[in-house]
Amino acid sequence: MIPVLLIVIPLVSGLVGFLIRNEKTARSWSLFAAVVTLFVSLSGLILHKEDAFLSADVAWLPAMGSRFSVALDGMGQVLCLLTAISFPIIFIATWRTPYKNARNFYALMLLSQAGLMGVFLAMDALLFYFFWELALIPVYFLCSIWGGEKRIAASFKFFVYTFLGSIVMLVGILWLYSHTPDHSFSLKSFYALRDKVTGHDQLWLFWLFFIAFAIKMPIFPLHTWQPDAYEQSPTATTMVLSAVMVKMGLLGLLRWLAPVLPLGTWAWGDTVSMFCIIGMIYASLVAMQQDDLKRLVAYSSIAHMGLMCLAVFATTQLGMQGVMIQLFNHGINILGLWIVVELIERQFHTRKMSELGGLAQKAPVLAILLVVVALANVALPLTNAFIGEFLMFSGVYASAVTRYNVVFTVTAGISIILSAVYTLNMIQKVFFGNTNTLTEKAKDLYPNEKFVLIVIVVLIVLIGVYPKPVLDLTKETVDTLLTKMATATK
Amino acid sequence: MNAIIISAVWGIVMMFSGIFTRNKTSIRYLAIAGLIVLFLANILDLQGHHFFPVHTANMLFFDTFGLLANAILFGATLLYFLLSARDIENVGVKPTDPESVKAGVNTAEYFALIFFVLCGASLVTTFNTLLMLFLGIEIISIPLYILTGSDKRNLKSNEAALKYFLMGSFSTGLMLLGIAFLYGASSQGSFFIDEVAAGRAAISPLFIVGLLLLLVSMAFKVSAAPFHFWTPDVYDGAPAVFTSFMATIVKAAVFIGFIRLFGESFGPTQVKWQLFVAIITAATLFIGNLTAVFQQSVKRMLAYSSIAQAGFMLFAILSLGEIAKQGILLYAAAYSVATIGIFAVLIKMKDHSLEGFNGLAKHHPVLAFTSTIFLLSLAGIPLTGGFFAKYYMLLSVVQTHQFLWLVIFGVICAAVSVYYYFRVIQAMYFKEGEPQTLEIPAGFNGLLILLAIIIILLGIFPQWLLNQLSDIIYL
Amino acid sequence: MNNVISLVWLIPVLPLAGFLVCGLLRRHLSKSLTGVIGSGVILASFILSLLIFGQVRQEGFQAVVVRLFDFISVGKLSISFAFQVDPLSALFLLIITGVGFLIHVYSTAYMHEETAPDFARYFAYLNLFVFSMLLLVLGSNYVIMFIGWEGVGLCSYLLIGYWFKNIEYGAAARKAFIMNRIGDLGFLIAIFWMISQFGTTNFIEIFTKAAMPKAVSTGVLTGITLLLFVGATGKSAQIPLYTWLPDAMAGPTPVSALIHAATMVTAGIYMIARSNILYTLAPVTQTVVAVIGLATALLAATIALKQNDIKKVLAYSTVSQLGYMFLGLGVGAYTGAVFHVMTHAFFKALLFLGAGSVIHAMHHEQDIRKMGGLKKHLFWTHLTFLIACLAIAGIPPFAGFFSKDEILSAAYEKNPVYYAVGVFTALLTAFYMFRLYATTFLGKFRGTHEQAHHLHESPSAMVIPLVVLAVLSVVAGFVGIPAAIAPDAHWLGHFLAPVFEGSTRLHPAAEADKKLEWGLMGISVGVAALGMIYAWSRFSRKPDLEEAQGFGKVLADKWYVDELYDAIIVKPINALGRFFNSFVEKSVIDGIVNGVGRLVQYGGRQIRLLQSGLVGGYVLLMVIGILALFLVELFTKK
Amino acid sequence: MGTTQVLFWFLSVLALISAIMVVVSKNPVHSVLWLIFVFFAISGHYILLNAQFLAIVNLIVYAGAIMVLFLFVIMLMNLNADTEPQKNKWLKIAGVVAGGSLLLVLVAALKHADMKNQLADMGSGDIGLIRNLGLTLFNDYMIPFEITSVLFLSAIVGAVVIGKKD
Amino acid sequence: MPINYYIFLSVALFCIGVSGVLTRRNAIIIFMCVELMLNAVNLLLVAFSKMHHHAQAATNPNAGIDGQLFVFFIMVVAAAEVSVGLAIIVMMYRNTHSIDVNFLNRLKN
Repeated sequence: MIPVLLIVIPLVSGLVGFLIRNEKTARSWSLFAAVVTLFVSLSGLILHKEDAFLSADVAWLPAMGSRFSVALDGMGQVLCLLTAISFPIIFIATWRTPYKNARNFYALMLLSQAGLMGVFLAMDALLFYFFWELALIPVYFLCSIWGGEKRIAASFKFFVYTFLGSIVMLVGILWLYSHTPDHSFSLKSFYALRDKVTGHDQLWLFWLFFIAFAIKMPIFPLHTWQPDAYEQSPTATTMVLSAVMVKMGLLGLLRWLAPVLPLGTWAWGDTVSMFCIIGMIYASLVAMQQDDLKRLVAYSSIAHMGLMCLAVFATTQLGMQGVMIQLFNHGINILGLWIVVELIERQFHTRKMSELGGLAQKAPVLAILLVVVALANVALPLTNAFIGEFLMFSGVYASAVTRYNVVFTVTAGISIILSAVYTLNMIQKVFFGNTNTLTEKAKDLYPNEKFVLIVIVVLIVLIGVYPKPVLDLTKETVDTLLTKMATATK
Repeated sequence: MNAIIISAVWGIVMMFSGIFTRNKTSIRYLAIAGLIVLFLANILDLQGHHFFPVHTANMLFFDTFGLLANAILFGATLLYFLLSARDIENVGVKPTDPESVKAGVNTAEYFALIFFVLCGASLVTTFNTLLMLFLGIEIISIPLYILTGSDKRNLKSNEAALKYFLMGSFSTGLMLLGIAFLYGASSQGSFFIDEVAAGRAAISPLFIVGLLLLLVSMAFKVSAAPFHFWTPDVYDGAPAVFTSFMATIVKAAVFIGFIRLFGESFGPTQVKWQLFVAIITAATLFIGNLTAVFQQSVKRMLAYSSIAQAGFMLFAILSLGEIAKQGILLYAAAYSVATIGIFAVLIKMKDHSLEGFNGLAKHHPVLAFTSTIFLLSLAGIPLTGGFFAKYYMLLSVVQTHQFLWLVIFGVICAAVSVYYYFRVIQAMYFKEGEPQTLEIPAGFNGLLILLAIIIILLGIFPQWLLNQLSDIIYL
Repeated sequence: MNNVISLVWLIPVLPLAGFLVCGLLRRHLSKSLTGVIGSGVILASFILSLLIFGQVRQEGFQAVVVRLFDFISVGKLSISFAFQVDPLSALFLLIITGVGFLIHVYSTAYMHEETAPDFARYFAYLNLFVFSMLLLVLGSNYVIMFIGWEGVGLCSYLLIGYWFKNIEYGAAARKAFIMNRIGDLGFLIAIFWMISQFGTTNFIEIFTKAAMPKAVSTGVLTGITLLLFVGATGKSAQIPLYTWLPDAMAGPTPVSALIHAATMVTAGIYMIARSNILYTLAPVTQTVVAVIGLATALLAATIALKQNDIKKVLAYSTVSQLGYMFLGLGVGAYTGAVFHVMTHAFFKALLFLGAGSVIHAMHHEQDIRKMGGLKKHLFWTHLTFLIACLAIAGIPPFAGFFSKDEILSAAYEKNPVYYAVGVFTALLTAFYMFRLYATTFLGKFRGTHEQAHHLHESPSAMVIPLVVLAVLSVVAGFVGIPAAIAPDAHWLGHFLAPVFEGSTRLHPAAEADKKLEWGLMGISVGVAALGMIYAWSRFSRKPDLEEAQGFGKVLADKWYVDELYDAIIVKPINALGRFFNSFVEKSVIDGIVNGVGRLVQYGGRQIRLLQSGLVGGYVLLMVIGILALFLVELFTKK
Repeated sequence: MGTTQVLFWFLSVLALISAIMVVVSKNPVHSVLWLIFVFFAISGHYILLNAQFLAIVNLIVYAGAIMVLFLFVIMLMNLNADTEPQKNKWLKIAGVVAGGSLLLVLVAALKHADMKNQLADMGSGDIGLIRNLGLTLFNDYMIPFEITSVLFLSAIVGAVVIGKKD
Repeated sequence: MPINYYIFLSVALFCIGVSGVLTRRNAIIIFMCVELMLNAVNLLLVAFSKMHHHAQAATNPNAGIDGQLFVFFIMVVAAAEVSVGLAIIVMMYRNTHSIDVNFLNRLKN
């Protein structure tokens, strides 16, 4: 029941949103819908923990062996919660940003939320693919209509990139489907295939899936759509893209690839890990050179996602748990960064760090909140990201599936240092130093912005200090995942 | 049989209607009425009510597959008539001549020809001998030559008609040579499709030659590369309203015939020709998609896109399974509806180039929105019928566990296709401009929305069509 | 009795509360209220620490672990948020809260020029620092320690960059943070290694497992300890990661006193002392630690010789003294090292606070060449500063003498070369400290008239901490009287013995040769006195005011180490980044992506040409197509 | 070599030469005339094969009606050799080469056909007689026969639509 | 007569027709060449028809008759095509005063 609601509420309210004439009403309506979704998600987390509430299964395309099957497992809970939290935060944070044709804007945002929820909830490969694309289309329109100067090219690059990846994945899904004995797309049938698909087939099938996920995450060298898309999108959309959408890739990896093709995952682990690490270092180095705030955050996100992917391939309990919790943390943290970027851009109409400076004098609250978020970005202890990165790194170090675990840990660890370099640089250039003519008249936060940033900071600290609830939530998922991945490697 | 006879008769009725009335509206309504009758008669046929118990000497075989295909074709034609019948009346009209504006030029004849084409199409979907296939294709082709050239003062239309005619008759020659060889190879000396490939014939070189020639000529008719060259020119030169018809209903009909021919007669010898179909498919996908990328005229782009779509439909020929048969019907339906829709919009545009679409979303949101749905469907994005169409095609090949390279190549081409379809969307939504349109009649928007809804329904519940289709699993 | 100990969580929580109150309400608190809250919470912690210290001192005390909650619990790995109370942590608690409290009090006066919100911000940072530092020493496992470890780094960053309008200060802060991070990476990897080796991060479990014979190979231990040491070099400013500390003097002077002298920089020593058993089991690491420590001590001392900024001299002296402590750790004199931490905390804090008082009086002038003759104007400051100088120079009976002597004698036992270098460094120390003293306080005043006019002793809130610390600098040494003077009088040694029990069992301290000890003591005192007297006599009359020349310039320019790092690390990395950003990213990766797009377009344009518009051409192509198919047929048949 | 053989070769050679002449003649009228020769030769073959009905129909429909129509159109347009501009020489060569290659390839593909023992009945068998054909045509081939009327109707309509001057 | 001769004769005629289509620019002549191709097919069909008759006459007196009937239909279709084709050519001639197929090449690329 709850999963269905999570998809249907944003979907329906988004469609209704198209019809609302008044801009303000549309805004409020979307916020209302997003908050309702959040409550539904929370109720799934707290009140209704029975399976009956957490899954739904309806006949959809019986002749094709596909069902409308959705369920909330631990990972799903985490990601749905992230999605559900993100959207109200985004709506509140951008409350003052004027969008022409706001109703369409908000309606499309809600549609993308529905798509994202669907991706996180789908337990049927075809349904998964459906939502995968459904989440993409609204975002494409959002970028292309409300984006920056080069929006058409950037969003199109993004679209073609991800579409290509996903359609290649479709081939993989079809291949697996055609090998299921019961001709079914259900996750269970796919898991049952594990021993039937030979190692040789897994070797190439792996890439059919992984490319789609790698593009989404993105993993070096398939990342070039990302900085452009982030830069050109309206920030609200960028938030969706980077906070939630990139998680689709990881979810795909964790739910649809690693347990389904464990041999392939195992065999290509080192190769992929290598790309992840190159990407981490590379993106960090490139981030150091950026002057545009959005691009900086974009590259930093690439580095972080690289680590998460690396941890998945380490196949250890520690690492997986780290990934699970980081799924949430990364979303929250980057959301905070984007909100700050959005506020700066709205006030000064520039994102160039070189044109800013001295904001800490004029907007101390913003500065403090940003510093906390930035510290979470560099994974300082007692922030949420530390928990995730600590677990992931220790997972990589303890990995038994690769011989290069130490090398991986150490080289990937360099990015910890580099992340400090560019993050502190950003703080320095934007907030410290003296004001200039542009930042002279800077204003501090409005209450709504303060509210969302405080929520984010509270979440950052709360999870950083007491991560147990989140860890417990995904414990079961991790255990099943590891069993699925492990039995085949023997 | 219902469909064949009624369509032929109604064609004659339409032919004569021009004598009795000069009022083009009544002619139009007559045509639409005829089509409804045709559609219903075909549905009745499907349910076992045969109006004309004619002795066919087994030359036609009315199975569910063929009749369903007919239903789809007629349904699509109905939508086509509803949307574009008014534009048929305007073909060849001289704006300076009030008489022709009022009554249209040859309106009745155009409708008659379309009915004849439908008659040919129903032959092609239900043939059981090569003779009927040949006749059906000719009955389709000859009216099309004329419809292509119907805008007589337009040199482009002239040129298109001439090219189409010359190349069409050339391909007829190839087809006949192929049929002759198959006849020579058959053991019994028969043209029945289940006999031509029986017994020792299958190993005879005559058979191979005949099969190849037949493949080539069918490939020509469905505009598969490298036999597609007529398509862009003809689609571009013909009046847009007829291009719409040619690119959708006619093409779908020929595909049904194609799969029928190869499924029934050459199914057992699949291994011998699969490679050729694979090559043709790859070439079609490649050329269609790549050439469409650079087109500046939307009309011509759609022509190339129809080649690219044919490439996908060829997957069904390649795999020839139950899935393929279901898929080709679904493809025919989804593709036809989307293309009819996008052409209906295109006809209303004064400027057929890409720039002509700039800023359409602002001035005509319904046109832009529905066009977007149609284009998304053509690109094969989920939630539209086009997705399941492509899905079936891919699945049918994947299930053969062969030609995976072709599937991958196909999906890459599909990604390329996104490029040119989205250029139109980009023009409509993200660019500024003052698009010039013709007068948009009342109800037109509603019909477009209806089409869009059909597309989306097909994209969410292909089941209602597939439920029908699942009956033909064991043909 | 455990009631007090179970309240140990209050010790860090109080400063945290202070941080939250000061930080959140900074716009609403008056300066005096802020000062009271900020110092009060530390005082409360100090009192609690005293109580706990009282408990720990009792005979037969066993280390107590107070578990608060599960921090990270994944599978078999369980990391709890727990505090460990034992002699070592109790001692550090005292130092941190005690010195911390004094510095807070001092700060209320020193920072009074700031606006109220900034003032509150300062105290919030300071409280946060104390909180982190307390976490660091209280943590019962490496992860909690690491939390504190990074926390102090953060606070250091915030406080160095406290005056954020100044970009250079910001750069110094960043440098400190990043260099610390490099060390932290080593620490982190060590933790990962320990997790995979021992499956836990708890001190007690790890030390027990490591101490079991043949449980863990020496190689593994060497690796882990070396990595931990990398962390220590970052935090405690040792070669090669020491260059941030002198730059860190950009922060307010009390901060330098607290963080960059008394407490944070000793975290590395604390960590190694805490892990002493691991180090004892890894002799190679011990040697490395000793050598690095000694080298740092010497290098920093040489640089200090030619510095003219009062705080810079003190900063290099801190680096140098830290080197001593590492030497002590490296030669196995853990008690000595901790002893030196304590005494150093007192006298170095005193030195910095004194310097702060001077700077305060001089209106933010830090160049000693523009001072001189301050003795007359700043009585208390001068007096306490002199005491501190004597203490650091190792003149008996001041505190520094005892602790330094303990380290040096242990070094002699290990290797006389260590001793020789150590003594030479002591000479340099005495020399530069008294150069500083003489230039600042003796001779004539060399500042401007205006400065001369305003010269005055600091307010009592600043003087009282100076006096308290001066007293401590005098008496603190008596807790560790060497056996040569009075057998069994080493109270600190007894107190800490349970902590180092494992190590001493492996390497029992050799029976000290009294004669030798006296001899060594004599040499070091003599050398120190020599340096002191020489410097005093030389600089009180004719201060060293010219720009350094020749070798002196090399020293004044800090051996060009910063320039070296810039050339071999910073610049190449930046160049690499630029290369990636402007070439690889745009031309290679994006180039390939766009290239594919362009290739498709180009292909489209070329293939379009096939569509020549000529029927003959079309038919020809069709026929060629047919020919191709037939050829395929003919060739595949065979 | 019997008479039929002689006739076969004669007619074959005649057909081939005439066909080539159709292609190479500059003057369209000549082409038409050569084409008529081909039709005659082919009709001769039909007779040899005892397909009298087809032979007659071929002459009447093709040589008689269709060719006259062609000739009529050509005359109407007043075409002669000069009206056709010279086609690109290379394209021409390419055309001939392509046609020749097609022949080669087809022959190559067919030469393995084991048809040596398959004979085309000559002079015997009466399936080609009008009576037999007619009987089959109006029984089994009723449907296609009727269907062709649709074809003709559409052709008529088409010719009217296209040919009408308006 | 062995069927091979007929096959090769027909194929040769067919290919001559194809060459004609390829080499000529006059629409009418191209069309005539297509007619030539159709005739080649007709001949082949009749030959095959007699071949089948020869093979099966014993069992089925009407064997092979389908081929000849097919030829009949081809002739019918050809006649229809000619009427339409010539109409198109005439229409083009009326508009452009040329029947050169390359004269009209507005539609390309």
